[in-house]
Amino acid sequence: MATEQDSGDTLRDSSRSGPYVSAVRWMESLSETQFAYFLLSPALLILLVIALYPLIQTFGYSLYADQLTGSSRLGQFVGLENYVALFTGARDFALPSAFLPGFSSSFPFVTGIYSSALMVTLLFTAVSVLFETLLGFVQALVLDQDFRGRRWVRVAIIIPWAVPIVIQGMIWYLMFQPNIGFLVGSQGDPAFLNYLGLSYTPLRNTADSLFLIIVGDVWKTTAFMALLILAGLQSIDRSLYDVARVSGASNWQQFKMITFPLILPTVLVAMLFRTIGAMRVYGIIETMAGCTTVPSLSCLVVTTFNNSMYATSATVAFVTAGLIGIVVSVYIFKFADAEGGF
Amino acid sequence: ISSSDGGDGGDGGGGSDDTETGTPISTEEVTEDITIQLAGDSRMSDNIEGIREILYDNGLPENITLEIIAGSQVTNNRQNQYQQWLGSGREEPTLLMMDSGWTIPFIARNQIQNLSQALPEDMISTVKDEYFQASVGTATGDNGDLYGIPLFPDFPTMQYRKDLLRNAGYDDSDFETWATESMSWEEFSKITKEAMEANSDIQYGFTFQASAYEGLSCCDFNEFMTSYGGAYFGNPEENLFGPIGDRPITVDEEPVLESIRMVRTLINGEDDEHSLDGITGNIAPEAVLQWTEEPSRKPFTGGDAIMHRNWPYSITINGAEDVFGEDLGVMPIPYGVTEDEAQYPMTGGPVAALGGWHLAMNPNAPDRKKQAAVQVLRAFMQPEAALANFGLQGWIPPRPELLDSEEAQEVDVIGRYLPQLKVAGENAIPRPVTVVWPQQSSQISTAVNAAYAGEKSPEQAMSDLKSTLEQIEQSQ
Amino acid sequence: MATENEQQSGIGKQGDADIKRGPLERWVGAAIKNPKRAYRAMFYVATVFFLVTTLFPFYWLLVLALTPNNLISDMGLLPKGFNPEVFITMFERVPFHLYMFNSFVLGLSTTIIVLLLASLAGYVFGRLRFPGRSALMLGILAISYFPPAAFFLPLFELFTGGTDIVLGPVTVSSPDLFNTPAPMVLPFSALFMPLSIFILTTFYGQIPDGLEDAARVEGTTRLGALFRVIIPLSAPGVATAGVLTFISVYNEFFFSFLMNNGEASSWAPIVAGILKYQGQFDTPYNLMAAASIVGVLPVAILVIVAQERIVSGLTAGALKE
Amino acid sequence: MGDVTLEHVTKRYEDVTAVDDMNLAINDGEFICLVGPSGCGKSTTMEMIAGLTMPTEGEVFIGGREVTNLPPKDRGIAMVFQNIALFPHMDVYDNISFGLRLRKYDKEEIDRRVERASDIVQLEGMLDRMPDEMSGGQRQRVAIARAIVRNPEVFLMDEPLANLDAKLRVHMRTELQRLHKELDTTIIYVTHDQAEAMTMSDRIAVIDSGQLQQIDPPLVCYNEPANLFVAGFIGSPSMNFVDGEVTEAGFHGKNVEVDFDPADVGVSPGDDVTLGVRPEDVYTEDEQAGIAHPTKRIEATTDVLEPMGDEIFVYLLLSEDATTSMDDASEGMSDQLLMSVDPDSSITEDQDVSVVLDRAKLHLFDTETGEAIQHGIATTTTTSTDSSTPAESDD
Amino acid sequence: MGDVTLEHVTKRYEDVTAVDDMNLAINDGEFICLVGPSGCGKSTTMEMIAGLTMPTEGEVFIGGREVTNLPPKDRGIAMVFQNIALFPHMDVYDNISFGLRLRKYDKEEIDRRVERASDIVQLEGMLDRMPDEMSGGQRQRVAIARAIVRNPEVFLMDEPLANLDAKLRVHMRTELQRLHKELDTTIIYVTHDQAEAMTMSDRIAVIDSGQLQQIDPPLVCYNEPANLFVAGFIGSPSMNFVDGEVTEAGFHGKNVEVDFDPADVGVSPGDDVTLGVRPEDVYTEDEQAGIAHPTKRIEATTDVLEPMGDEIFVYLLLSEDATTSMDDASEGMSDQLLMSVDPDSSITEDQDVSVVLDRAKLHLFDTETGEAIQHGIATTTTTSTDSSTPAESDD
Ligand SMILES: Nc1ncnc2c1ncn2[C@@H]1O[C@H](COP(=O)(O)OP(=O)(O)OP(=O)(O)O)[C@@H](O)[C@H]1O
Ligand SMILES: Nc1ncnc2c1ncn2[C@@H]1O[C@H](COP(=O)(O)OP(=O)(O)OP(=O)(O)O)[C@@H](O)[C@H]1O
Ligand SMILES: [Mg+2]
Ligand SMILES: [Mg+2]
Repeated sequence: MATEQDSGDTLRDSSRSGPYVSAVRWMESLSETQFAYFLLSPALLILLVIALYPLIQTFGYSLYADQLTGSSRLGQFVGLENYVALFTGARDFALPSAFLPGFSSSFPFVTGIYSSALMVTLLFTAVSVLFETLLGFVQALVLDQDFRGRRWVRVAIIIPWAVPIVIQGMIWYLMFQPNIGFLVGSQGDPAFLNYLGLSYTPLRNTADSLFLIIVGDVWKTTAFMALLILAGLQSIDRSLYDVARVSGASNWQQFKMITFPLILPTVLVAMLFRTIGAMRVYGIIETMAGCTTVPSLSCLVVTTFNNSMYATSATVAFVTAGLIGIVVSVYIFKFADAEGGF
Repeated sequence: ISSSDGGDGGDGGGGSDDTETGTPISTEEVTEDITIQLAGDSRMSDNIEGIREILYDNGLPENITLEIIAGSQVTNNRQNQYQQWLGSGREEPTLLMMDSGWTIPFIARNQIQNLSQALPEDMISTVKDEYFQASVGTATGDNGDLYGIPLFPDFPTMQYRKDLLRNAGYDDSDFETWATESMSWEEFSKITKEAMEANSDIQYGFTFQASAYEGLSCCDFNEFMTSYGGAYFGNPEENLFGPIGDRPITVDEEPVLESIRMVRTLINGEDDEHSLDGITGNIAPEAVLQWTEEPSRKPFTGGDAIMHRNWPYSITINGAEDVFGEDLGVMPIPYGVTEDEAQYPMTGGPVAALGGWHLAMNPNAPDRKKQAAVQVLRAFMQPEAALANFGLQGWIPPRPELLDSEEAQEVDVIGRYLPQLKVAGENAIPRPVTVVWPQQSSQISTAVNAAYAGEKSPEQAMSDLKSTLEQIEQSQ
Repeated sequence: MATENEQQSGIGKQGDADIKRGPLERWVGAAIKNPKRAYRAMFYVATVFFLVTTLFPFYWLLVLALTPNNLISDMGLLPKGFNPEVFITMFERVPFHLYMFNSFVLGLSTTIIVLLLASLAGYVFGRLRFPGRSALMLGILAISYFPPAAFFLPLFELFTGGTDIVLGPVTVSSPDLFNTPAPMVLPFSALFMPLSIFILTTFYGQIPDGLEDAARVEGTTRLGALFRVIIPLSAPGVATAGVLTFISVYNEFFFSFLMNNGEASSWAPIVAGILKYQGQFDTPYNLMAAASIVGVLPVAILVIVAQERIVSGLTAGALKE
Repeated sequence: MGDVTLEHVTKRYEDVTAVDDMNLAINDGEFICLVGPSGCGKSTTMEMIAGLTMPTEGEVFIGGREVTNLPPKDRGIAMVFQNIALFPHMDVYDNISFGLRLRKYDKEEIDRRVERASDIVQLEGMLDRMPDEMSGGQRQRVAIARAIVRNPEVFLMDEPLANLDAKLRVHMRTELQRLHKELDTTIIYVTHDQAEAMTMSDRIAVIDSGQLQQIDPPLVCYNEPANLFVAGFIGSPSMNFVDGEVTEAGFHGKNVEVDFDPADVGVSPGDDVTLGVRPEDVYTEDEQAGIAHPTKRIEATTDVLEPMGDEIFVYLLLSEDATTSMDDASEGMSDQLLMSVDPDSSITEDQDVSVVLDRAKLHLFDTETGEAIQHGIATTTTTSTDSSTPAESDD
Repeated sequence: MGDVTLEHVTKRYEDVTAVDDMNLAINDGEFICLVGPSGCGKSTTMEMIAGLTMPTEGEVFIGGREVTNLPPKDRGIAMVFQNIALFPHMDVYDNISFGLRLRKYDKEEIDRRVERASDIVQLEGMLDRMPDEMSGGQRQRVAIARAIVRNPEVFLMDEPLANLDAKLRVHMRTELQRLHKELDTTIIYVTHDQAEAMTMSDRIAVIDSGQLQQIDPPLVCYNEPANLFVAGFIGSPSMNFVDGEVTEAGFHGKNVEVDFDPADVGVSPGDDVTLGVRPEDVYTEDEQAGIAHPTKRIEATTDVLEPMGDEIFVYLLLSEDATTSMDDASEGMSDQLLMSVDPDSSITEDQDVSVVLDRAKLHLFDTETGEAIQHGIATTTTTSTDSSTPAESDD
């Protein structure tokens, strides 16, 4: 066919010139490693300037003393003293007060308030991530089905994620505000949840608040999980299910042997980032119950920041990041398995 | 500007390179057209036309235009915003509306203009001599200089339902007495209880705010405590605004404990383990422990409560014709002990926590703008302007004498309650704002809330609090 | 092969080893035995459950919006009073549409930047093997360990002209970008990028090599193959990363609160607008609720649009392998 | 048991009818090949038997039971997919043992069977490879192993050997046949390889455009095709067709004439008929000796020669004005004829030759309907001695 | 231009050597078939030529230029992938026109070419289908169209016709050949179909275990295989091999003896040699007339018969104790022999027959090295008259 000479499609093609062509040629001539770094450069550049640079600066801050008077933000250089103070409990007075004092000594390297904040945060993280993953999984499976009106169901399920935290806080705050919301009553007139053990002032009660905050967070953030897992499900080659079905797999077996392993990487990414997000929880606490009732790690960072204790704030931020790193390393090992080389 | 280069390892030291905030500003009129930005709130920005009119009527040259940046009303957000703006030496805005509760930290950081040095003497002396003293105190630096012009003060009062109390046998003569002659907490609780019994369909007796938030430490608790003659740092006249680390911490003193017992009695009744004798119990719901202003106001406005402690804004709401109108009664906050019985000056009697806002000036603003800003400040300070703003925005005039004026009485709703406000203003107690107050405040509110809730005994809570406050004091 | 009798095989003899199953399996198994109906029923129950739980708070928000602010106390399940004008009042009190516009622009531009850069990075991490890969990925991940406050001060200095940039002999101070979109979009891009990079890495990594090969033989460059084949085929992942990024930006309130003066004309976002309704003490919950409902609408629309991509499992029919 | 029946099964996609009112009865233990042109609906038929596609109309029975709405796992089938579809996240061992693990076989049994199956497909030692580390043929063999490792009632195999080399294919063929015998299962097998279809199947089902054309044992399909389509489709290279007319004397085409009595073969003069003859039934004069009933000589010129090693295909041009168009040779063009000759033959290109056709191997079709009229046209003078009995099989 | 040269090209995956020191010189305009068993490295070789896989060692040249590190798009190639690899998100039109659109052809030109190509692959009217709405064969045709729509220097086609039916395959074969002629491009073609390889290619390259075994014109490969591997691989069914020893008298196998003078064929008595003979060169006594130089008679019993339509394969057992194992027939087992006979033959199963081999078509290999020693063993008394000249082509 097509006997006419077409110069567009031959080796000669590569001898064309022009800046675009030569740029393309240059790019294609890079080795795999060079090419990789070349493509990464814009992302790395922005991360370098907008993320790494400030982090280095902030780390610098953490090596100074707080300074509340005078126009300088920081006091004199104190090296790692802030870190020591934080871990020995010597800085507790500057942080929102303790949650469960009994936990003070249960963490080997952190004492006092910091350990209670850590406790709150870990509890929040473990419970909320667990439920978000499970519910998100089920939601994704539901959305993966073909049924009439599913586009609306999908929007409905995803939409909580779109609610600003301030508003979410308001919604829940009002729902659990005695004399406003109907979910909490008073001694004379208990509401349904009070019979289940909810106190009459749940948002001043640390345990109740934590519970409600978790519920609120699950409500909002399950959508994040569902969305990602749904995307993972959608990317599975449907013909694999045909094979599995013909091989005799029940629905459960299809899920266990095909669906699950194939979306595991996606689920891990979703859980990884949810865990990181949960470890940094702040907004929903502040808007629902306040950092004094449920002090999380990020609460400490923000509170000290707002109190102009920039050095302490930086220190807490770095310690928090370190703790997150430790927790998250679990995933990294899993991820390495699932992805075949992380 | 190099206010925060500690990260470079350089001059993080002791604050020797303070920005010059004290240069006198020329009071000459600016001739060219100029726009002044004022960081205010959304209420102001809604009323901007009216405000401009007031200012022009009060001598602001027409070539100066005031513009409002409507900052967030979540007050500690705004504080944070200002910290960043002033801390990094931004030129805008020229004027900033600052909460009397956190102006002092800005003074301590040299981040706002020293008005005593920058403004003409007549303006300064007017403020110092004629304004509510408590307000002025919260705009004054260590050195006695003035850094902010009080724009309006705020004093809480006790609101009540005349109609309900009538059912309990009280009448207008009682109400008239109460308006200026405060009653004791014993009496207050008894009356409330009576009213509750007389109006059995009313759910709550007394609603106030005791959530663990700034409002508790600055205001509600501060009022209760001070009304019993207690204080945070000993003699308020001497120690309210410092010296940090060099003042006694007196939160564990008996008057403070009594105020806590009083509240516990109000909530839990007389058989509470730590009840206060003489107080009639069970008139406040447990819910106050998680209430801030609005949630506590809702039941009152909704007709579910008899007594309600709140700021003047709620008088305007509750006294509106379609709510309670003339049936809304207002009185000063009850007292625990009289002034004479109290240990410290400024304590005892019908104290009212001080709120309100100041106008401060950005020292980094260009001179032209500062000049123009002075004109704006001057216009705001005019008595006529203050009264007009009272009518327009409900800003209580910052000079006590103005509360006696006819114009003030003509203001809708709140004009009916000026005597009560005046009493409150004269007995106002500021919160002890210093640079460490934010830290102390959250510790105080947590501790007090816990004590109110019965999680700790008053003694235990306050002695723990004392040691924490001590550490904070010493950390500076 | 295998002449021996295979007892379990054959129609209807699947009753294999029911004993060893866990409760969930048994439950699923039972549902399967009673064909489709049990399954459908289960499915509808789940759907209704999720609909109720996710939508109820919105209903509550609507109840709050329709109830005049003064009557908001002792609320039940129905609005006390009916005040639809609130949806007009909210625009009169605050130029809410401008805040929505700002948030939309911020969200959109961040999403575009993030998707673009994260696509390149995702391609690299997902499909290329090179030294330093793991270290870089871990490094990028580590950025998201830090609370936003940890980035704030230096960035504020940088974006408000407070940082000196040394360019050889000359030192210039950084440009003052306060009240512009840049000091929000840039930090958002950096801070939300790790998530997108990881998502896209996973998705791009799963596209069979054969398709990229085919595109390259047809004459695309490696990048061309990325944009013409890999990205379209990863549409669910890309759309999801985009939606997640957009929504995060749309609702962000740390940087967007501090990087401008809060005015609609200064690119302040939707949350700033919502908070504007609030007075010093009084909080018009009804207005805030109305504004939230309105504010969420663009995202709903976006989700409706994006989901067409999210649910487009496209790899069928591509390969014989 | 493993008998499979399709009753009036139709499958329509939006605008395409993939399978059209198919009736198919496959006996238990039978080995059936489905053949037909690309896109004729073979895979769709298989999928409906497997339960992966729901018929738009009609019913499917397996083992006498209606299974139209039964899920695949309850149908007792194993299938090799045309698109292979290995599980990308499992190594070869896991892929092969998938069905066994589902049924919770014990470890040793699984090992034994996997080893056996991987032996058969010659993948020993590759059990721990991942699919993307294998060649196309290796993957296909894994797919086969994945199916044969189980012992279902019915095997469905959709072009299972397409990517294997000839030698391996022969090997697999024998293995599959052995399997078939040993397990006594029904096998439904799609193939494009004529040799496969001929050697392996008990019956061949020829499908065109979603419709079943003929289902018969291989040699019947080959020797007695039911219609023009089957005649042209079975056999490679394809049968030669010559369009013509029935005259009193017999068949009259443009270049070919065959004498017979129209009444004998049930046609009447004036009918449009098509004569079919396979390339191997065209002989040069030299070879004429070998056949009992040659036709009249046909003069021709050789055109292209295609040596295949074991035979040579010779394209003959029958008339002067004929053009070389190998492609259309089989479409009833009367100008061409394809002939297969011995590789030792001295025939060359552009050579004039006379050829004869074996009358016993001639086929006569109704040009219009395509239906077969007669297979083998004995001379009027001779009694029928051909090995195959003429029969009207217009299934 | 389009000549392709591989120099010492090796491709190793971790523990697998897919291609092993391959040297291959393909001339401009040549049509080369790569054949070899599954997994021997054909696809890998193609991928290295295309630039999709980087050789571990060695260099690739196209048009005289070293292209080892050039990206695929600059190599002037088009490729049909073994795994088809259609873009699933594009309809047929977009798939086919992909390369043209990349090169910014104008709309009409694209339309024209796509139409042309879809005509060739007989996909008219399906241009707006999505890949998942097509049958396997249709997809494969799209893949072919996608490649032929462009005019590259070199076509790489990896089993492009594997999923097509015989008739379509014949059609595509002619079209590809026409294309090859018209465009004068180089075509490198992988196929498992012997007929394809024989009819289409200028030369066949036989690969085993990543190593090139022989590259020669089809008939040379068929008639003069360079070694045992090629002999066994080319031709279907496969050549019969009989292991034996050289004696003074000639070849001595278990059941087969062939007389010749060892000196004539360059072997010495005592050497282990393997005798090869293709099934079509085994004759029954009746047919013996047709050949010039038969061997001695061999007594045998027929075992299985495989009728193929145009011929019948007969499996012969040479000794009493032989077992039926069709599978191993070609592996140098001296007990079996495969023979192809005419379909008219009256041969039946389990019948005693005597067969002879055509001496001119015998092949002698060194059993140890597998190298061919001699093709065609003329009798000592007769001068060589076979059509093919014996040659030592041990490339
Ligand atoms: N990624 C890989 N990792 C390891 N081994 C591989 C990989 N890809 C291919 N191989 C091996 O390389 C050898 C050659 O593969 P190739 O695909 O070239 O075979 P082929 O000749 O095309 O076979 P087929 O005819 O089956 O397609 C095979 O043995 C295969 O298993
Ligand atoms: N999802 C679909 N939508 C529309 N048409 C389809 C779909 N699937 C298959 N078809 C059409 O149905 C017909 C039958 O397809 P099928 O796969 O059964 O063919 P086949 O006989 O297996 O062909 P091949 O030999 O090419 O594999 C084809 O024409 C195909 O285009
Ligand atoms: Mg098919
Ligand atoms: Mg291959």
